[in-house]
Amino acid sequence: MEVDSVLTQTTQPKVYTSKDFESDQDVRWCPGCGDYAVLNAVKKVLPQTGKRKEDIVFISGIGCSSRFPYYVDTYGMHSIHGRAFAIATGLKITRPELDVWIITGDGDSMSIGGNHLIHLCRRNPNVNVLLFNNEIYGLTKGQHSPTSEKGLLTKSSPLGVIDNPFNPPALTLGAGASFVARTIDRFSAHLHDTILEASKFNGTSFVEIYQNCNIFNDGVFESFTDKEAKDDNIIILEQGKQLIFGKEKDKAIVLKGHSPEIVSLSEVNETNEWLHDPQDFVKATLLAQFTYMQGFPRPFGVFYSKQRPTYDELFESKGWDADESEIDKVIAGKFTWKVD
Amino acid sequence: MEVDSVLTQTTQPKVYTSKDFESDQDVRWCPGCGDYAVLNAVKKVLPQTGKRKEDIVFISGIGCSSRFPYYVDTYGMHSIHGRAFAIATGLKITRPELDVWIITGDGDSMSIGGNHLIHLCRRNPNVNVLLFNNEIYGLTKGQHSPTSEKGLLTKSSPLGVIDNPFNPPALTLGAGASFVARTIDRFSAHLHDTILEASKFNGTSFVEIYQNCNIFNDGVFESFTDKEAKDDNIIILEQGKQLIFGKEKDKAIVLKGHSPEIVSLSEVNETNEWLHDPQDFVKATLLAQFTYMQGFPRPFGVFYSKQRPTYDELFESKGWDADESEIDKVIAGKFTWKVD
Amino acid sequence: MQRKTTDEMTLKEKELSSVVIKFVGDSGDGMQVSGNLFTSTSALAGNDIATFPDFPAEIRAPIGTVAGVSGFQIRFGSEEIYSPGDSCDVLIAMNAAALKSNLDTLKTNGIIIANTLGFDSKNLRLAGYSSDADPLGEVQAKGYKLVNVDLSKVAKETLADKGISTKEMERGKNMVALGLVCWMYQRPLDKVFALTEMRFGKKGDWAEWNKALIQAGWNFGETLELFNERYVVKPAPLQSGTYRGIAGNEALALGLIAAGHKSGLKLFLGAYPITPASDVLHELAKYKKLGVDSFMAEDEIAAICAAIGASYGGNLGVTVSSGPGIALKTEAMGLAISLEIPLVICNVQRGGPSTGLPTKTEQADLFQAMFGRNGEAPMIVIAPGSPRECFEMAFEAAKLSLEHVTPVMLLSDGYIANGAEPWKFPRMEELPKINPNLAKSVSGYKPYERDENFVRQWAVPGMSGMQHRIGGLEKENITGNVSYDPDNHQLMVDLRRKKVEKIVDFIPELKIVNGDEKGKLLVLGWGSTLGAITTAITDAHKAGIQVSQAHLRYLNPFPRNLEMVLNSFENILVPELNSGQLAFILKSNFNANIIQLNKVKGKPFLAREILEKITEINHGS
Amino acid sequence: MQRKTTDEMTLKEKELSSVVIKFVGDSGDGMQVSGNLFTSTSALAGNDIATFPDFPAEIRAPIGTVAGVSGFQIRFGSEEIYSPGDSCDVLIAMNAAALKSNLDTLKTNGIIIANTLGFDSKNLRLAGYSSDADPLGEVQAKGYKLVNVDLSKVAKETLADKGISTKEMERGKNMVALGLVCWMYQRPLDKVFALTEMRFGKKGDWAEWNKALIQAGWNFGETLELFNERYVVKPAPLQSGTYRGIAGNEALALGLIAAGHKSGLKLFLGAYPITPASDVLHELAKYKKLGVDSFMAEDEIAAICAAIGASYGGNLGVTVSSGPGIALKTEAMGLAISLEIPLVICNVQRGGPSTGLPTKTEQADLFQAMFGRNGEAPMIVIAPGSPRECFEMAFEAAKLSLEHVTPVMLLSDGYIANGAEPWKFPRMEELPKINPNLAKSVSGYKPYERDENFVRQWAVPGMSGMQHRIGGLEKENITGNVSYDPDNHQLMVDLRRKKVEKIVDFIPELKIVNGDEKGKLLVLGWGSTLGAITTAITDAHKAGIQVSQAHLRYLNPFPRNLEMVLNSFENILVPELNSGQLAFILKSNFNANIIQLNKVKGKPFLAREILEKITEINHGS
Ligand SMILES: Cc1ncc(C[n+]2csc(CCOP(=O)(O)OP(=O)(O)O)c2C)c(N)n1
Ligand SMILES: Cc1ncc(C[n+]2csc(CCOP(=O)(O)OP(=O)(O)O)c2C)c(N)n1
Ligand code: SF4
Ligand code: SF4
Ligand SMILES: [Mg+2]
Ligand SMILES: [Mg+2]
Repeated sequence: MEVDSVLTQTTQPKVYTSKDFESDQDVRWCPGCGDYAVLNAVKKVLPQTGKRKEDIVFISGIGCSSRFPYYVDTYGMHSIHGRAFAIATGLKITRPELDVWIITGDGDSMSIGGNHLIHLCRRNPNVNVLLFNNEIYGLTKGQHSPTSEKGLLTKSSPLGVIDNPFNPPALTLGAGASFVARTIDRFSAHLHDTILEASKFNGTSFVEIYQNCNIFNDGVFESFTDKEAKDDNIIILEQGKQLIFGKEKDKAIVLKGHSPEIVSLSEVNETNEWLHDPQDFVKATLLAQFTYMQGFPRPFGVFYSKQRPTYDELFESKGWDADESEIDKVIAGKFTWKVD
Repeated sequence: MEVDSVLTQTTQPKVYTSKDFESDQDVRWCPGCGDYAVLNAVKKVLPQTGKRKEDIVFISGIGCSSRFPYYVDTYGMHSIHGRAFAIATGLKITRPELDVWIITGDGDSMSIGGNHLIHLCRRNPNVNVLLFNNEIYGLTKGQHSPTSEKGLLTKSSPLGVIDNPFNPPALTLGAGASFVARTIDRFSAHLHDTILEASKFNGTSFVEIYQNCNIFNDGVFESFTDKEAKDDNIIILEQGKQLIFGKEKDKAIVLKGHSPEIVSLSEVNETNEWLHDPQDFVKATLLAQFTYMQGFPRPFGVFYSKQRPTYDELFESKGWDADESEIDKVIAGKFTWKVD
Repeated sequence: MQRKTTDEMTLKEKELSSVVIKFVGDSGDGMQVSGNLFTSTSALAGNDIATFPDFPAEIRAPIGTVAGVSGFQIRFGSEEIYSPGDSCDVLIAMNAAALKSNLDTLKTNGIIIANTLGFDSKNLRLAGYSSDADPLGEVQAKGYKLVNVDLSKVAKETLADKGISTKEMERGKNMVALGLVCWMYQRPLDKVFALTEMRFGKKGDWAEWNKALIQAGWNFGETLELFNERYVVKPAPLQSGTYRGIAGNEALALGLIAAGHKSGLKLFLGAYPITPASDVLHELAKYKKLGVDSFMAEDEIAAICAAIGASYGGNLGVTVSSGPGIALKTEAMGLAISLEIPLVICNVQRGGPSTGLPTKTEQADLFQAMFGRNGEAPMIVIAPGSPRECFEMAFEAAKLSLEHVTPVMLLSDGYIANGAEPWKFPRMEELPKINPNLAKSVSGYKPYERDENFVRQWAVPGMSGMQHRIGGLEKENITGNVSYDPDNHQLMVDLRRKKVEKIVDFIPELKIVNGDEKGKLLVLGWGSTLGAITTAITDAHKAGIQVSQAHLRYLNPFPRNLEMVLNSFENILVPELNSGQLAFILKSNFNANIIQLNKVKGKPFLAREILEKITEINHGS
Repeated sequence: MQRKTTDEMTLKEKELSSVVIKFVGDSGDGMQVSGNLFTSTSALAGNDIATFPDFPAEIRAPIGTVAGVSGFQIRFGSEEIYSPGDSCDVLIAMNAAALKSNLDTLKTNGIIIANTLGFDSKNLRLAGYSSDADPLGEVQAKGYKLVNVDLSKVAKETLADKGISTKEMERGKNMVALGLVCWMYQRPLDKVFALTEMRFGKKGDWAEWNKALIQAGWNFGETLELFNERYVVKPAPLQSGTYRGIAGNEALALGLIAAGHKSGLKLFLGAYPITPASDVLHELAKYKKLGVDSFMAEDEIAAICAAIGASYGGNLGVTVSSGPGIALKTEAMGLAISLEIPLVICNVQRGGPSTGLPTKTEQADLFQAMFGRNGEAPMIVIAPGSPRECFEMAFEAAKLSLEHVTPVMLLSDGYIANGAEPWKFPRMEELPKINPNLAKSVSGYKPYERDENFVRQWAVPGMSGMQHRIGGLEKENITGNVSYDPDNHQLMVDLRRKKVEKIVDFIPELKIVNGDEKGKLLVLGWGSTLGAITTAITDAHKAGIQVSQAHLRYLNPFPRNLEMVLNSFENILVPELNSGQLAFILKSNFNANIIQLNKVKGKPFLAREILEKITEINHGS
């Protein structure tokens, strides 16, 4: 086959550095945009995936964030608004050996692309989704998005947003996602590690990245990054560890029956202790609920990670095992007759 | 205004019977189809809503089930595939006094219409969704749907379905639904009561109705309706009651921490007792998970029901409060000049 | 009832060159089975054939009602057959509803074989007749030949001792009808039995029982004085070779499979079910084991996008739908055009606008195919003229798409999708190789560099050293980088157009297939009207009318010689199952005297309708 | 630097009939503000005006780069102004990148006012000049008049004692530039100050500071021997009345508001943001308090469907988008056509295909508007020719839609959407009443019964006794029940077409707006090319060329007299910002000698380009 013959010309896996993934295009985000941090993190993660550059593909939709593929020297497609999931699915299931990344924004993925996102989650092909959530439409200059908080004043919501925002981890878990995580542009190590972990997961890994749009929604995530405030407002999820937070690391979240409760660390005991277990769907669901629970810190890290058969494995794409004679048989069908 | 003047000609609310809602069209489902039962139930519920016929609207997509509007003597639109949610949203928020029902199938709502469904759930306009889930595409003659179970052999899946099915209650809860219930065509009282309760709920009420397609997927729900088997396979949710099931009503589901467990009734105690509380989101999520949990009975009834402001209230549609002079001001804008 | 053997009576034998019969009954009556078996039998008898199944509207209506009637029409002959026929010689009506809804298709003096039980008072009522109606009496009064047969009774008698329920026994009536018709047209029983075995297996009760039922039907004809004629339809002068029966959707699927294999690329179908296109998905889904990938997506947008993803990955990406679904794919088609990647989009057209008439045929999506995208977005458009041409044209669509690295739209329709005809199918070795224009050398790869045909080289992920990024924004010529440059935009718009126009060098010229190369009248059709037009032209020639025929299979670009062909005729009659879409396009492009013949009834043309128009023009000129 | 007062020098004063100036700088340099203030000032001075903002591509590029350049072009004159001008008399360039990307729009001998600091080595590098380049030297060498001004320095001096950072002080440089230009064209300072107050408020530091900056700029002109000329542009002979400035998108929104109010129906907008259409949503979203409902949907499909739902409920449903979004609405448009309900679909066109050139203008969606749906799905299509016509035509779209109970497509584009001109806006009482064809009497209501104009009566939920069910399946004539009947389908297809054709009785005839009623050459435009064509025609007339002008605002159906108009001219020149879409349609419909002039560069026509073509044709004939 032609493709194969060209493909086999390729070289063996190489050892790359982050710089190897720089493309020849000028990066055109606004100075100060959170997108830069994600680009840097991804360029650091890629050499660790063990994949050859030519086997990596970034598929994006439309949005500021969706310009991403232009900036990495791999294969890439800047497609149409909301459809990266579907394009990536078609690519991954026919070329399962490729390392497929989906880059999307909160509008791209949860507004116009919502259907494809939930179907991706239920099907679970082995792709990585990086959702740049800036709670705003950047590229079209500042309309509210499905993750904008209620009341937000934007060009499209001059009286304040009245739509309840989506809770991305809750939505994807509800849709059957097998890997759900959250990170933020400003925590570069956490960002890097979360993306790395996502890249290693065999199945659809969904990473919500809080990303500051300093032009149209500056500071939405400030309470999670502000030196003073952040410790009380965030909780870092670590496998097997308790859910502890607070400036003094003195607060913990425990389970009272099925209800999460904030207690002081000293009140944690055997019966109420909550050790983070990304394999536990119910706990993941509870963590997702923190997003909009008054008084609860915002969780960052891997909410859920549980392997199940991937769609590309189940799809079992293979080449033409058949030779022409078998195709001949199919064309002839079951009933033929002769005319002399 | 013209519309108003015609509208005010209308009569006062009447006392209707089910028969008053019969339209002049022949019902054209296959003999034996579960759709008939739902039609009957709805026709019984409508007189109890206290709404005038002319204030009731059924909007459907495309599918066998979506023929529904033709069969009720109210206003109705048999729209296009998957879009009933969006059409109903536009209708309800501009005419909040109307009683708007959405009729959809599992393909219509969870395949092509998935995005509109989840957005409907998060927005929460006061409409009623009846999802006829037959786990198959009826109208197009038997392809697998997003709720078809894995392995199902259909025309479109001759090797068996490989997609993980959606779990409709889980998906809608994840999307932020405020009312989620499940019922089944064959339990006519339960069907009736569930639809009635949904109709009374102020907000988006989502009702998944298991509906037998006796042509293309006959018997998928047999284990829930079969006289012998059903008691072990289903659990009827009743507010404030324990989750008891089994032919002898001897089994109960309890909570061990946050994990549901099946125990014999005698093992229920104060610490593990699970009383059904439709206001409890976490419990609702757990119930939704039973759908695909090995060995657990399938729950029927109201999983979740918690009021929050509806979209139509927040949207606050009103007529032209303005008289022409105010429009004149808007047209003139802020800066004008005179030329003599 | 008095019985005689054939010997005792004088049974006339009449030779016919072509016959149309239609099996009609309730959806559950097995009409498609009888029809198909009769078709195969006639094929083995050497006739040329065309068939058309006539399904009820989507939802199964209550038994016995008009809405639930299912039919199977077959025309077979000793001459070449181009269409399933305008009207029937014989109607096999299993119930009153079947007769009611099909009587208008019966020829004057045609034969009605009526299944007695199907005309009882209950069935009359279900069919919507008033309680005092006597439809069978009426048809006789109108001069139709009525043959009342209690098919159910024969079936029950035949299966009496099999230990099955009466209801099950009665299910055999379609086979009795088949046997009777086989007797009428002297189809060899051994072949019928062999076919029955092929269908129902050699073992099992029904395999045997069906044969017994057919035999009973045959005997019934043989022994009963129902008819005073029996017919002979001799073999047709078909080209020698091996044949099979083929419906358009199946042919389309097979054409894609063949193209995939011939190109060395994997075939990927992204589809979402929609009448009348779903069968292509069903068909392709069967061949996973051969390497065919089919994916049922969540909607039509995801379907085409998955196909785009697959194409991007170096596969032959295909998507199939019908009007409303194609409408949804509009934006993504634009992306494929902008990316310049291979993609085959098949539209099995149905009645529109909107949901329209899902089970009915129409050619009204030509405008959508040609013009239905934002921006300057030209696309290759081709259309098969018959079921078997669906194979060739699907193959051709894939070939053009892969070799010119650009999307191609194929327009089929409900009529040829479900209609069937004999097909002297090709062997794979007879088909041309397809050479996808894949990038060959690594050095200095530029994604939008073009060859003399304006075709770019196609590099796919996995090819080392050719990494590049492409998208739906305007691209700089050669490099493919995003470009807002005004002149570059003009250049790219022009290049994309020229690439499509250049296809003219790779497609056949338009041929006059019937009649003279010059003259007063050319009938120019496209797509599924081919059969009806050919029949009409043949009839016109028989009637001594000078008229020529040409059929467009390439709609964008048009064949190079189209202008010359049009200029060779005084009048051009363009019959279309729409309000004049091809005519509109022709008028804009050429200076010719275009006469439209349009029909938007969800039904194919009758040959007669076209003949009448030809005659009218002939008289007028 | 030697300073003189104006009195001391001999400053020539030159009267000009029309001037084009362009403020260009980095996105953050406040060019839109200066431009807008200068525009308003010129309006108050009685000039006619046209403006066009020239935004950078979507994402803010790093400061100082070519990608980040933002411009504002204004043409003002003592004569009628139809377009913002082909080329500039004066370029106010805040940095090297601004000059680099705009130099080609400057007239030979044009003036460049260069902000000194913006041409330092850093800025030269950012603009992509090589380290030894001297662009300012070069432009002088080429004969441009270069005026170097250290605007930043003036700003810093002016704001020196205000206690703000240097960076903040420098932000004032756009106001200095404005003051300087006001001096050049003798705009009355008191009016400029009043406008500044309107914009920045009367109170607050910047209100005062801005005035000081403008004064400083003025003084700078006054005291410095920068120029040897100063210009006078007298008031234009405008119709008397009250004016405002208006951009197309704003006008479109206002037209819809007016139409809603005039119809007594609530205006509902379902929209999803997309460049360059988003502003219509932003604009309408402001007027909730007046009863305007706007809904930002999850995608374009939901947006149009919500509008359909709103229309179904008896409102004026509207949806707005651009090419790719319109593509997505295709299927739902078909539904609206099949339902026959009012719906206004606005397409603010941009460069295509696919994502194309989002911020650039184009007219390439005409085909999509006319033909881009499955089935026979005709729709009314109209197009405004200028920013202010967006008001009238949006009003007209709503009127036709409500009174004929059918969807209407309005085609605007990025050029008129963002371009602005003075507008003698109407008072509400001057506008006609809109009479939606709502069902009036209850008895025997039949949803698809039609009047003499083929218009059905529109009953909406809440109307008692008129309950009915409608959908996208083919409907029986009069009753609206689902019908698969062949003849009914033909009838309904024909009726829907006739209804649209009948609109011809309700639209104005095409007028020759410039030139003779008969002759050798007619320039026939549509949409946003109006201004450039009018300028070209005016210039042609000045040059003594006989040519006439007509502008199509109704594209489907065409005005009744179009054929007659076309027949009155030997040649018809059709300039379009596409590859010839209107020309294609005209050719199909009419026998006329159509000459195309096409430009697909994401940019409007220059009047010069059209004039050249006119001249060429004039010579040729
Ligand atoms: C079909 C279509 N609809 C709308 C648009 C306009 N559009 C471009 S990006 C965008 C949303 C961007 O928001 P988000 O996805 O959050 O990305 P961000 O820019 O914030 O990174 C929209 C509405 C488009 N390009 N295509
Ligand atoms: C845009 C579009 N795509 C596809 C179809 C074909 N279609 C009609 S109904 C249907 C699915 C029906 O399944 P479901 O929603 O489960 O309804 P059911 O018939 O089972 O009640 C499909 C694919 C269509 N009418 N329109
Ligand atoms: S607009 Fe916002 S999201 Fe977009 S590039 Fe600028 S800062 Fe980033
Ligand atoms: S096909 Fe199935 S769902 Fe449709 S009407 Fe028949 S039984 Fe009901
Ligand atoms: Mg965003
Ligand atoms: Mg279904």
